[in-house]
Amino acid sequence: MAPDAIVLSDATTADGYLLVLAIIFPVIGILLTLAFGGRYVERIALVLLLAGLVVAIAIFAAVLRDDQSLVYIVGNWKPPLGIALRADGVSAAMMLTIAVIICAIGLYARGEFGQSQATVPTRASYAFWVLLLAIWSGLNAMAVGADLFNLYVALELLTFAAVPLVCLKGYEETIKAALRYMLFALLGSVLYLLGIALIYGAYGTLDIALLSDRVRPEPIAWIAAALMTAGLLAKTALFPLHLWLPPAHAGAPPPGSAVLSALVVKGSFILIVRLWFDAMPGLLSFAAAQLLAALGAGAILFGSVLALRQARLKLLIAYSTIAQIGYLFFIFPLASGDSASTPWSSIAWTGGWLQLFSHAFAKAAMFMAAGLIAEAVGHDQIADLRGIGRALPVTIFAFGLAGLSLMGVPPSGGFVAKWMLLSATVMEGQWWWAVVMLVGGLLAGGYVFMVLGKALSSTTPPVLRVSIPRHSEVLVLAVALCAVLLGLVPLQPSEFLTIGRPDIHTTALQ
Amino acid sequence: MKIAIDIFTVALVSAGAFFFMAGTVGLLRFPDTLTRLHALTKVDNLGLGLIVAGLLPQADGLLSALKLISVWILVQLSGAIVSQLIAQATQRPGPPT
Amino acid sequence: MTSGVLLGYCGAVLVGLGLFGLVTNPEILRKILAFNVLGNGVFLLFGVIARRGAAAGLGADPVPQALVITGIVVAFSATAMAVGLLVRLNKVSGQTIMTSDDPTNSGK
Amino acid sequence: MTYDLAFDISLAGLLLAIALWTIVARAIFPAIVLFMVYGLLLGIVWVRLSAVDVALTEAAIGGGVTSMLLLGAAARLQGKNVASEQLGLPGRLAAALLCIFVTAGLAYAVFLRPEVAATLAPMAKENLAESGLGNPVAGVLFVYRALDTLLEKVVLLLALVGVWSLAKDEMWGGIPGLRVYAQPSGILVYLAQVLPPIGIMVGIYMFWAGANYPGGAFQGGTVLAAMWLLVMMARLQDVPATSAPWVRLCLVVGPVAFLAIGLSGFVFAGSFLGYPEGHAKPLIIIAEATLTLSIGVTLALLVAGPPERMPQR
Amino acid sequence: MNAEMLLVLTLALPLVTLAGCLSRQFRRHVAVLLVVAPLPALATACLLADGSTVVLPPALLGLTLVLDRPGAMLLGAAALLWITAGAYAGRRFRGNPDGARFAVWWLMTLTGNLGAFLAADMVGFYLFFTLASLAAYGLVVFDGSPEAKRAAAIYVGLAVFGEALLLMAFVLMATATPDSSLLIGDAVASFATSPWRDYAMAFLILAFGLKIGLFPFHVWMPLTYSAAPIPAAAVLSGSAVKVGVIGLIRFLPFEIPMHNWGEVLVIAGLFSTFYGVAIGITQANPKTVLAYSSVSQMGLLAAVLGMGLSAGEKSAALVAAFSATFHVLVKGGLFLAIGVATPTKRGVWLVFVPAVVLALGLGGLPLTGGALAKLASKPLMGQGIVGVLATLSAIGSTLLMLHFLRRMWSSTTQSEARASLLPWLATALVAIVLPWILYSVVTDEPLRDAMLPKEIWEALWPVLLGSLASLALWRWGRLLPRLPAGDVIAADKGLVRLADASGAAMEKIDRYLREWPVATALLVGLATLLSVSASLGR
Repeated sequence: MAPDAIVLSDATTADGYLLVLAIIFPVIGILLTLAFGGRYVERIALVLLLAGLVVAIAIFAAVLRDDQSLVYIVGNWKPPLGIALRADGVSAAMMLTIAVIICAIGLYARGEFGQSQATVPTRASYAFWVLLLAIWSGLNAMAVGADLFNLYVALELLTFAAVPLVCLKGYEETIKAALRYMLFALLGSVLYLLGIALIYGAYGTLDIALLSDRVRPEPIAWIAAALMTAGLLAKTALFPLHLWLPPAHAGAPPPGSAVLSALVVKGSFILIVRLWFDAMPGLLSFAAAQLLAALGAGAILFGSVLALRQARLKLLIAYSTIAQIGYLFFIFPLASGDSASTPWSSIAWTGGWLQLFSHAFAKAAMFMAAGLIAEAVGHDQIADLRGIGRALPVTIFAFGLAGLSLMGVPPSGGFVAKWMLLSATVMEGQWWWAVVMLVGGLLAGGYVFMVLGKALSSTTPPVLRVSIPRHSEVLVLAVALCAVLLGLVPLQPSEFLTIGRPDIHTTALQ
Repeated sequence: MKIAIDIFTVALVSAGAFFFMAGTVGLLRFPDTLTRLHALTKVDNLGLGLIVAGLLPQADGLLSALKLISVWILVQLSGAIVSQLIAQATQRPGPPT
Repeated sequence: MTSGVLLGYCGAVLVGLGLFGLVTNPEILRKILAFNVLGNGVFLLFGVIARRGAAAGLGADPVPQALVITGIVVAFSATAMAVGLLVRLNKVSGQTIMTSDDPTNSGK
Repeated sequence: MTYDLAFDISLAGLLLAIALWTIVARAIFPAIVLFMVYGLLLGIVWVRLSAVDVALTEAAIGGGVTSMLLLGAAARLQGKNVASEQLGLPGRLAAALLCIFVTAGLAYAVFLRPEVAATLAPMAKENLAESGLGNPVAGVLFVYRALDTLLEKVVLLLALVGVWSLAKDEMWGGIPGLRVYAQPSGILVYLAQVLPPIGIMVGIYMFWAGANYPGGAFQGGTVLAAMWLLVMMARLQDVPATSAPWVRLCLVVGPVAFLAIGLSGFVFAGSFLGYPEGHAKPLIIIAEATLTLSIGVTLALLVAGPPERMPQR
Repeated sequence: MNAEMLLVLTLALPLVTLAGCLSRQFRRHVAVLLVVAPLPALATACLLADGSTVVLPPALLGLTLVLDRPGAMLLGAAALLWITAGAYAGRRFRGNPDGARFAVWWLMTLTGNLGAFLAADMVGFYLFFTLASLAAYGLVVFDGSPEAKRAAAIYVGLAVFGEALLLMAFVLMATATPDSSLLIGDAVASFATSPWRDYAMAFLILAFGLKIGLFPFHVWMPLTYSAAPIPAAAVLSGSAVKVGVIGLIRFLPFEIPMHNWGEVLVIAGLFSTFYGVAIGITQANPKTVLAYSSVSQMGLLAAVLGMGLSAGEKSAALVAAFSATFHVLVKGGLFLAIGVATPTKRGVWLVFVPAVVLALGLGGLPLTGGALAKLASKPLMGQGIVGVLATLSAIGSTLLMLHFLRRMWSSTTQSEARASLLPWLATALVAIVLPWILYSVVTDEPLRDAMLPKEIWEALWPVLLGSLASLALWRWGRLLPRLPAGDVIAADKGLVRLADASGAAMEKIDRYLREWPVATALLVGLATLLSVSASLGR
């Protein structure tokens, strides 16, 4: 087996401290709001959102400049004993996406959860801001974590922040949904923990970089990897483990739905990729990759068809999330193939991540738009949205843009991602995934036009309960435009997403 | 001398163990709550007491001996009080409010 | 077979038991209970690995022990939150069991 | 076959029997009581694995607080509608087969031990001197993997926020619905007066000893939590409103101190969560002391549940 | 004003107008500007030299725009039609609150339509192709009537399907293209070496065939054109469809003869040529009749291109573009004519006389563009069976167009007040004149060949036969069955029911999978499956 799969950078790099800040800033916010009752919760949160955005941009810039990943050795205790934080190109891009979306959602949420100093802090608004910060901290920790157990804690942080967000409204259905989510996620994390135990027992370290050259293709590794993956799939809600997602994402308050659907489910996905491509390179067999992608295909078909059959807008969007998650799993067979020297130099690698980013923006925009619509008309029954396009043109326009990105229509991140994944299927000769992708696009077109057709129909618009402030409409449009702007990425494997990854990909079986 | 102490210990500990056995049988076989409580408290009191007493000579140093005794006392305290509460609970219907 | 391995098997069985409870028992509180049993089984495996790694005069490898302690805290927090949700759900709807939900009528 | 092994076998057998019982028991109350016993036995198992720190934690949590939580919940739940959604026999059989299969797989995984056992014990031991701690587990928790510990404390607080967020809107910031005795019997009051001093002493001792011997902030904090709950249930002290400033302060003081020390590491130790030469132990003690308090309060409030009434004035 | 700027302006002006619609003030008067938006395109087509190019900066997707001969011809004709139809629409929607909504869709379709004629790289082409197709949805559904909704639903479904096929085709071509060039030229050149050439061809022909309405993908045409408002129907049938034609012209590798694919095109084309006539003569609504004649005409174009492909004849592109250009104006004009047809009042001469000329022109009436087009394509069609069928198709076209004229005469209800004759007359005039100008550009034969008695007779006798046939149709026409517009698609009820049933089934499965015990069991089972599959090795 080749010496090292990941360049073993075991020294803190110049700007490494930024990684700590990315995790710690939101934590500070949580502690402050807990200490000071929460009258200032909104302002504390907004300040820290800004700080976090700055940090994320700084990290992105640093990685771009140095053309190498940032590393931080916590407490100067090197792995295996200590914990390292690493931000490669993927992490940096991920964190930037997270930061932008979270900030947008934060501004958007001021409408629903904003509080003026006079009012005493209400339950929902207080909880929302704290949970939003916690989610951000957890996501950043997921993005930069390099130690499997540290990642486990981050994963739990994420879950514990996501679950209360689901039932913030306190309706019976939302509580039920939250409970299902909680229990299923717990089962998932237990399986993940089980895998950690086996891995530590076999290889005596949990550091991803160290593992990458210790792991051998042997039963213990297979069992561990399978358990961890299954656990993470439960949290990613990949078909057929999606039982909790539709009610949870449809029941949460709009800003919550946006962050859950756009970001939270992706956290565990990053970890799956790290597991198979970084921690256990070469362990990903053809069969396993095909299995994962097959589940993805199932997700695309079922998610899209079910989305077509929903009567409520938010449920439609939730099911479309299930479908869109499916595309991500085509990374495994398409990037691990022979067409490229390393998985990350393959076009599928770039395509997969672009799909993740663009879907994050598009889905956030969709849920935010749905929130505005529901606020304006008091419901989200698709059948009764006739003519809403007249009342909320900008919102519907944003929804349409996001929808086009989901369909994979240019210019949009969705199109670029789809193009790349399709060409990867051609190169790998795995045409069956291409068929699924095309059908998925067709169905996506179906449910997007189902909504737009209603919204743009010429009948007189419904009377609005409340008038929607223009700035929040513009905000939604801005998020949707981010998804469109991703369409300007050139149609080639991205250099940036390979930063911090080795030139030779050691397959343990060689 | 050492032998004697050991014999002493063995004797008392096994006696204590016997009381535990008896108490457990009582707990399982007795008809109603109060009588079961009776069996339990006996066990706590005598069984544990005997075992602690038997172990005392084995303790190295005063501190650990004190620890042993304090264990016994604490169990006494909680055991007695808890059994009291349970007894009261049998009078009142339903869980405490 | 050493006692370490034995307790390892014990842990494996606990996992199986917990899983069974979590899957089959419709009562939510019992699911939570089962989840705890399941978790204990996993922790026990950690313990066995720690014991296996006894070295340098230490009875067991401290790292897995530390992980387990962290794990126990997380598991407890999870239990607390799940119980909170359950009690609230019961207060709102009088339910104590996991019913199959129909998304079309969830949320508003 | 040695006596140790015999003991372990019987211990394991008992443990599994009780575990099985808790899972299949018909009613909920016996199941929880059995779970309590199971937790204590598990503590012994941990001792057998010479992981005394874990043993203490498990006994305090598994046997103690968790069961308390579950009992409280079981007492509150109304309207048991079990029969309706009971899984059919074939389904249960299938599930059983699946679980047996999983158990077999894990047993196989346990059976596959590497020729050289993987361990970090030597490394952990030799670096321990720098921190001045004597207890390697504490070393891992507060020195090598301090970040995990910090984040885990955040998770704990987050769980509390989550539980609070389940309150009714108008009850926000109110008093947790801990079930206290309307008119506690004198004997309980007596216990609540006598036990806490001892308990608090034990708790403090636990974290203090934790630096060098088994024990630590979490175990200590659990004992404190138990004592406080006892006092509150006996109405010796009213349950405080969740918005009470001192409560909030107690909640965050530990994590804040820990975080502050960690950040100061940037300056003095050249690394986040690093400790400057020679000052490691006192700093860790400070962190642990404050954490013990915070953990105690957090656990107690988690058991107390979401706010249910407003303080009447 | 240099070439680049003009090329950019061609697309920029419509987009700017579109952006203007964000302001309410502007929106109120935008309907009037529909005439202006296509002007730069016309200028581009007339003024710019063949092959002038502009490469846009990466911020604009690095699109490459090229003006080549076929592109220029189609662009010019399209621009003219968009202008005249725009004038018509502007008049119709002046002061109408719905005018803004119509204008938005109109301008988007316009942008996509013009862009497709200019795009020289695959991404750009796909972008404009998609824009044109999807934006047309808004024009079709505009009336909001149930028929319009159904037509729009079917249209958009097929359009998205076509885009999926096209995307696959492009991906296949791009993957085979060296040094990841996205230029159409390079991609087509790489057909010679592409390992996936046949797949690519299949997807291309399917996608563009769907766009130009080859059987059996023609179903959307009658529905759409009947449902859309007059001006929209005019630009859609006249101009938007040519996006598919230019696609075939651009992407078919004429340098590399591909006999079988060529034959496929010829057969499919000729079949829908006659199919369109056969169904068309059973239709009552003049709009529908015109739609079927489009099916027929596009089929003939496909046949021409097919012959070119199988013969490796490069001139086919230009010839096809020529007859397509003619068709743009005729078809668009005739739709406008329907709008102004009021046999009773003054309009009769001004409407029907030119209409007759244009209509019979499609049948190849001597001295019309149609005759020139047939003349130009004759060498390609050859004297074989294909040539004969092509000639026969002229009879069919004549028959169909006379049927159309009769329907237009008898259905005055279609005509709209306030519609002015001017746009129609302008279109008609250009349609008659333009071919004579372009003919010499396309073929190097001198124009007077077209005046030779021999040629005139060869063009005339099919028209005469067609006229006789139409007399027969007049006499016994009522014996024909009345087929629903969109013939086979009338079966869509069944399809819908099928889809609904399968959807319901999937819903049931989904609900089962989301049962707690099932899902948890699946989770555990998945873990097992994964570990097994991981153990299987590479």
